[in-house]
Amino acid sequence: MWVWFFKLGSPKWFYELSGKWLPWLVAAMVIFMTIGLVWGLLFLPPDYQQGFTSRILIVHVAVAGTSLAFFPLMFVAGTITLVWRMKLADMVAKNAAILGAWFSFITLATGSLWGSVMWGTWWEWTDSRLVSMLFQLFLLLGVISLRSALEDSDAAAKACALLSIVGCINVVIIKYSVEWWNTLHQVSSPVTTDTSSPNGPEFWIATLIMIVAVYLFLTVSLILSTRNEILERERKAQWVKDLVLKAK
Amino acid sequence: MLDAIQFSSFAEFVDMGGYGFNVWAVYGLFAVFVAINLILPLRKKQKIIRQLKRRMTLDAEIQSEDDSHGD
Amino acid sequence: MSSAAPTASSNSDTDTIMLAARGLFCARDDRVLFKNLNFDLPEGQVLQVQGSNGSGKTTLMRILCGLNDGYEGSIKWYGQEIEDQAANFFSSLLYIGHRVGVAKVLTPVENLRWSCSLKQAVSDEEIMAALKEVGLRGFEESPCYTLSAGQQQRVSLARLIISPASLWVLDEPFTTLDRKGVERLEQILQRQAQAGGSVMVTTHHSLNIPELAMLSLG
Amino acid sequence: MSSAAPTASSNSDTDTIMLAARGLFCARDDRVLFKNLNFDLPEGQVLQVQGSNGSGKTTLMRILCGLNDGYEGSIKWYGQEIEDQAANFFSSLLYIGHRVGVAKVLTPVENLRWSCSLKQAVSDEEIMAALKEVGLRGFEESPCYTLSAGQQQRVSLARLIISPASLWVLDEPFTTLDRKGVERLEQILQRQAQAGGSVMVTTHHSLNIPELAMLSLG
Amino acid sequence: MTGKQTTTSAAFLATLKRDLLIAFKKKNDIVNPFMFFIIVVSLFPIGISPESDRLTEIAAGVIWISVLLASMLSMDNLYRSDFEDGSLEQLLLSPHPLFFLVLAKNISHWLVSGLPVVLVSPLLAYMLALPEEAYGTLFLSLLLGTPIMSLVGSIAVALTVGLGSRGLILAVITLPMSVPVLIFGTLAVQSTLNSQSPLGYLSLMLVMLSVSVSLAPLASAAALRISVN
Amino acid sequence: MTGKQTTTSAAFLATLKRDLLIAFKKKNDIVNPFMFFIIVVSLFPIGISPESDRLTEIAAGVIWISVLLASMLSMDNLYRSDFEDGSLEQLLLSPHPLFFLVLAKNISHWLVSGLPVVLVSPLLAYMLALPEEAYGTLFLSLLLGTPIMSLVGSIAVALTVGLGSRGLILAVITLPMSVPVLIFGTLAVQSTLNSQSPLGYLSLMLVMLSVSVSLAPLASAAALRISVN
Ligand code: HEM
Ligand SMILES: Nc1ncnc2c1ncn2[C@@H]1O[C@H](COP(=O)(O)OP(=O)(O)OP(=O)(O)O)[C@@H](O)[C@H]1O
Ligand SMILES: Nc1ncnc2c1ncn2[C@@H]1O[C@H](COP(=O)(O)OP(=O)(O)OP(=O)(O)O)[C@@H](O)[C@H]1O
Ligand SMILES: [Mg+2]
Ligand SMILES: [Mg+2]
Repeated sequence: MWVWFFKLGSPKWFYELSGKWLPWLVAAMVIFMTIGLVWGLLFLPPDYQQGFTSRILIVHVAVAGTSLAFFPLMFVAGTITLVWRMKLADMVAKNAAILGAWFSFITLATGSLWGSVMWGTWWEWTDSRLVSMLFQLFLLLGVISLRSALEDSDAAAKACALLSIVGCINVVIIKYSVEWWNTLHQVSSPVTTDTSSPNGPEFWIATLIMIVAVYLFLTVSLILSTRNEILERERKAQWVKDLVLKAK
Repeated sequence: MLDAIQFSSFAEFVDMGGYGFNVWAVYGLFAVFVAINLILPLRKKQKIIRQLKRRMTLDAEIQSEDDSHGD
Repeated sequence: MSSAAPTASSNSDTDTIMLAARGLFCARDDRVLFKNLNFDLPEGQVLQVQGSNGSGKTTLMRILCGLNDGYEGSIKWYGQEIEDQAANFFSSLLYIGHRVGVAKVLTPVENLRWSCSLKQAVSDEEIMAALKEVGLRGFEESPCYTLSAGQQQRVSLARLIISPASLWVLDEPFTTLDRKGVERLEQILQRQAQAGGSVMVTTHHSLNIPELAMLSLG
Repeated sequence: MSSAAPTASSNSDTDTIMLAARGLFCARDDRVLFKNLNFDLPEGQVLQVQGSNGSGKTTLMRILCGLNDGYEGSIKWYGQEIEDQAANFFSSLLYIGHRVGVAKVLTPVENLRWSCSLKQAVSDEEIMAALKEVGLRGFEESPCYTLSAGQQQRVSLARLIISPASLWVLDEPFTTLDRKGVERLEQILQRQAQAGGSVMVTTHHSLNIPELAMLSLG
Repeated sequence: MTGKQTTTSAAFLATLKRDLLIAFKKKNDIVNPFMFFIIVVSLFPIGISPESDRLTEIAAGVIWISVLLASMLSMDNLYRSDFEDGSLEQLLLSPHPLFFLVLAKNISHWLVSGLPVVLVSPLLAYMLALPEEAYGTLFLSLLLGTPIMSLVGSIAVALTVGLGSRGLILAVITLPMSVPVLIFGTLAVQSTLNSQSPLGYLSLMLVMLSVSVSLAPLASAAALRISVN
Repeated sequence: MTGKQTTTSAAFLATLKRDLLIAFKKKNDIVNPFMFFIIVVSLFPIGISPESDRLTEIAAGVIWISVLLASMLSMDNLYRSDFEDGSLEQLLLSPHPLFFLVLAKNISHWLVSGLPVVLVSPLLAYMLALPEEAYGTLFLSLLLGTPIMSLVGSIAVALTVGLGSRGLILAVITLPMSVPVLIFGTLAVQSTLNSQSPLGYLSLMLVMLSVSVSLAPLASAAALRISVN
């Protein structure tokens, strides 16, 4: 177990292994994404209440659900960085923060586009999901800006790891406190966030496919950028030099 | 299978039952988002390799220069 | 700027070894500062670390003090890894770096009162005596921002006089001292060695200290 | 630490006097640093300002450059009060103080590009050549925070090589330089003097420069 | 070699004393957060509306947010000058557990820059026409909330202590984290205004405070070690 | 002795370029004021009330005050690192009029930290439910107001550049000075909301801007000379 664990920590090993996996992951991503999108756009029957806007929802829900994975991911990576000093964990964490900010932003944007239909407004402070997602975005941007502010890459790795751990705990606290706070405002709110909307089973299958597709996309994108990070940081290693010479 | 398509004309498809802007904006955003986060890393890889190559030739030059000075 | 050959020359092999470094390796931004660096610091020894600008002297000193962990190799304190006995090691260590650890708004006395009390109990008399010895008589109660560069350095050097630490690690303590200051500091270092303590010091001067050992980096 | 006797000894009286100070007086916090200080700096002269820690060397240098106006007395530039011809004086002056004027995030090249362009137009080739001369080859594009203390000082000294200024005022430029660096800087100062420029420099070293004049404070 | 080693509590006290001494010498460390708080609060009647009905509605929120800002922005002093003059290295090289030394610094900082702000808050509550019955709750909630923010902020300061450009990045990192404190603080005041008991919220804040006292200094200590590296 | 003396405009441009270069290298100088602004604004719905009717009332004031704070707090970077590394002395020893060099630094600073905040303000105006018709006025008033605050703030930064404790003292000095800008800015928005023309207020701000451009750099230059002394 430990042998495997530390082997995975070796950038070279990861680079080679991920190189083997990538084609399969990409293929799976393309298949799921195509099915999801085509089904979503062409075949999904209109919801009797929400009409064709339920097409928005399959994208929104998939992205929103996936974006909740980032802080836990960074928590784990941060712990590995601090405890086992594994460089690979930091390379993943660095790109996860950036990708996570993208995901949060797209969640907010698609949510707003949906809200502008359902609620007639693009933004609503009385919805706790919106507010806590906004603050998740802020926390991620905080991690990114700390990384860019710190000059020494080794110190930046550890500092960001620590901040991610503290931030992850905070995301949870923020989520619950915002939810609580919000239930107190529900009464006077013009908006009711009815999560149990009457969508058919077809909707949920399409959503499920999209969720798988988006998770695959997350994995592929993260692997691609981590591989870049490996090339940059290991540029003095002989295997990278050989690799560069081989590349056209 | 084709009868399961929800639209009878392209115009209807574009209109999405009156919510065309929102639906297409979401799908467009999503497409851009996915594309950017796949294409940027790929392009960056090219750039890194190009840079590393240049670096290696430059290092070799400095090396040989230093060697000739040493003599 | 190149990997250093391990060149520490200790004066007598029978002494107890206080600090022993084995196979130290450190690289920053791909440049190897030193590799396979070995040296012993016996009790009663002053060891001058030499090397050109950017050769890694400061880095080495900070590594020894545990302020920098970007290295490989082993550092032992009386035969045991430092990490296993940090509190023990830290209470025997006194480090003065490029930044001397003198708060600008406080007076010399107030500064010393705090920085010494991190390690041992000290009385105001001891502090006053030490300040006098480093030539700061009359400045004991002036806030440190009114002192000149060399005078601020002298405040931190007063800690040497008070300190019972057996290992001193000093990074360029001579830079802004005038000639008298340099002589006095040399005497202080010598006194420490005679009392059985040890000193590691970086400087570009040539020190006037008998039985000085040298460690050259790049 | 006492009022200094005016002791500048110029080597030849026939030279044109570049800078002349008469009756300088400065006190800080009631302590008189110097009073009735007179000296002449002729063209082609290197003048070393000496004195113990806290004797007022830094203060004097800053007064001469107009960075400190807490003094009395007159300072003349080619026979005319400096205040009356500030722009003129400033374009012939190059000052490097305790803080060397090197922005940490910028690279040596970027730093020099700006600080030189405050006075004269300079090309990147000149900058690269100067950096090479001060031994920073290979560090031209590293951000300055990755440089060691001495390397940062060298960045600022590269300005000496580029600068056409006829008066250099250098406050402890030798502090963190290694031996080779010290020698090279001594050569640079000498070259400036031979070309008819002048230098005022504080240091606690004894400089290896022929026809060096001395000014002692306290 | 005279002198005997100090106990941890002596080192704790020496550090606390030193930091208080520095604050009293600089004075600005004490006066500025306080002044900043008053000034920011008084911008609101100018920027929004001077009518007391309107002010009543926003009073609690404005005071809480201003306290938050004052407290975040005053954090900057916490380790900065120690880092710059090298005292921080000396702290890290102490044989005593860093936890207590960091805690001493945090306590001193709160006494100097958090407490005065809390003490003056009833006055500003009056100026913003907050109903009288809420003064007590506001005061208590601030008394519990400000140390939490100091302790959490301390982590961020410790992480950024080596940076040239300051202030803002600190706020950017810590303000989102203080949302829960803001929520419970303002809810406590709100519930008093609605004639409900604020005790639930206040005790929640007490829990948060005790958790941060026991964990945050650990994180700050780790962060300091990282920054000084 | 090669090289010929530069013209003042070349020195101006070199200084502008250098400061922009530093900002783009540090990135945080650009991103942080912007982030700070957004975060502070979004604290208000949480602290005061999330309901859009209430938010509409406070929107203009909250945005203006947050801009003010972001702009004040970002000033800290303006001369600080130059002072610490000695570049400021070099600036003062330049043979060119300090007025232009200081102006170059101010312009670069505004471009980097003022402008982005102004550009994002309509988005936040929407989130705070400000009526649409006021967007234009809000935007214009901020566009005129932020450079004034930068120029005035620059004087205060220059005066305090040698101080250890930062951030807050700056805000304490400059916030009161920027009250007139705040008043005219919010009045302009208010009058648009009341269907009156905001032109009077806006032109007043234009006058203030031109006065500060021509006078503030002089004061800043003098202040710098004093601080470096
Ligand atoms: C934590 C992040 C989020 C998650 C997990 C999430 C998840 C979901 C899910 C599962 C639904 C479907 C509920 C249904 O079946 O009707 C939904 C609906 C919706 N989401 Fe999100 N969402 C998140 C964030 C956001 C954000 C940030 C926005 C807006 C900016 C937003 C706006 C909406 C809207 C307007 C709906 C429709 C609500 C309704 O049916 O009345 N969501 N979201
Ligand atoms: N801001 C100040 N306020 C009051 N006194 C000051 C101030 N700055 C310096 N002094 C005093 O002026 C004296 C001279 O300081 P200066 O820095 O010129 O000395 P120096 O000759 O350069 O010494 P060193 O060799 O240590 O650099 C010192 O004794 C100091 O106490
Ligand atoms: N933060 C950093 N990131 C990358 N490289 C660094 C960093 N700090 C120092 N270095 C590099 O490490 C090398 C050694 O620096 P160090 O400060 O140890 O030198 P030094 O021997 O003390 O030199 P000096 O005599 O000038 O004080 C330098 O060449 C420098 O480029
Ligand atoms: Mg060094
Ligand atoms: Mg001096």
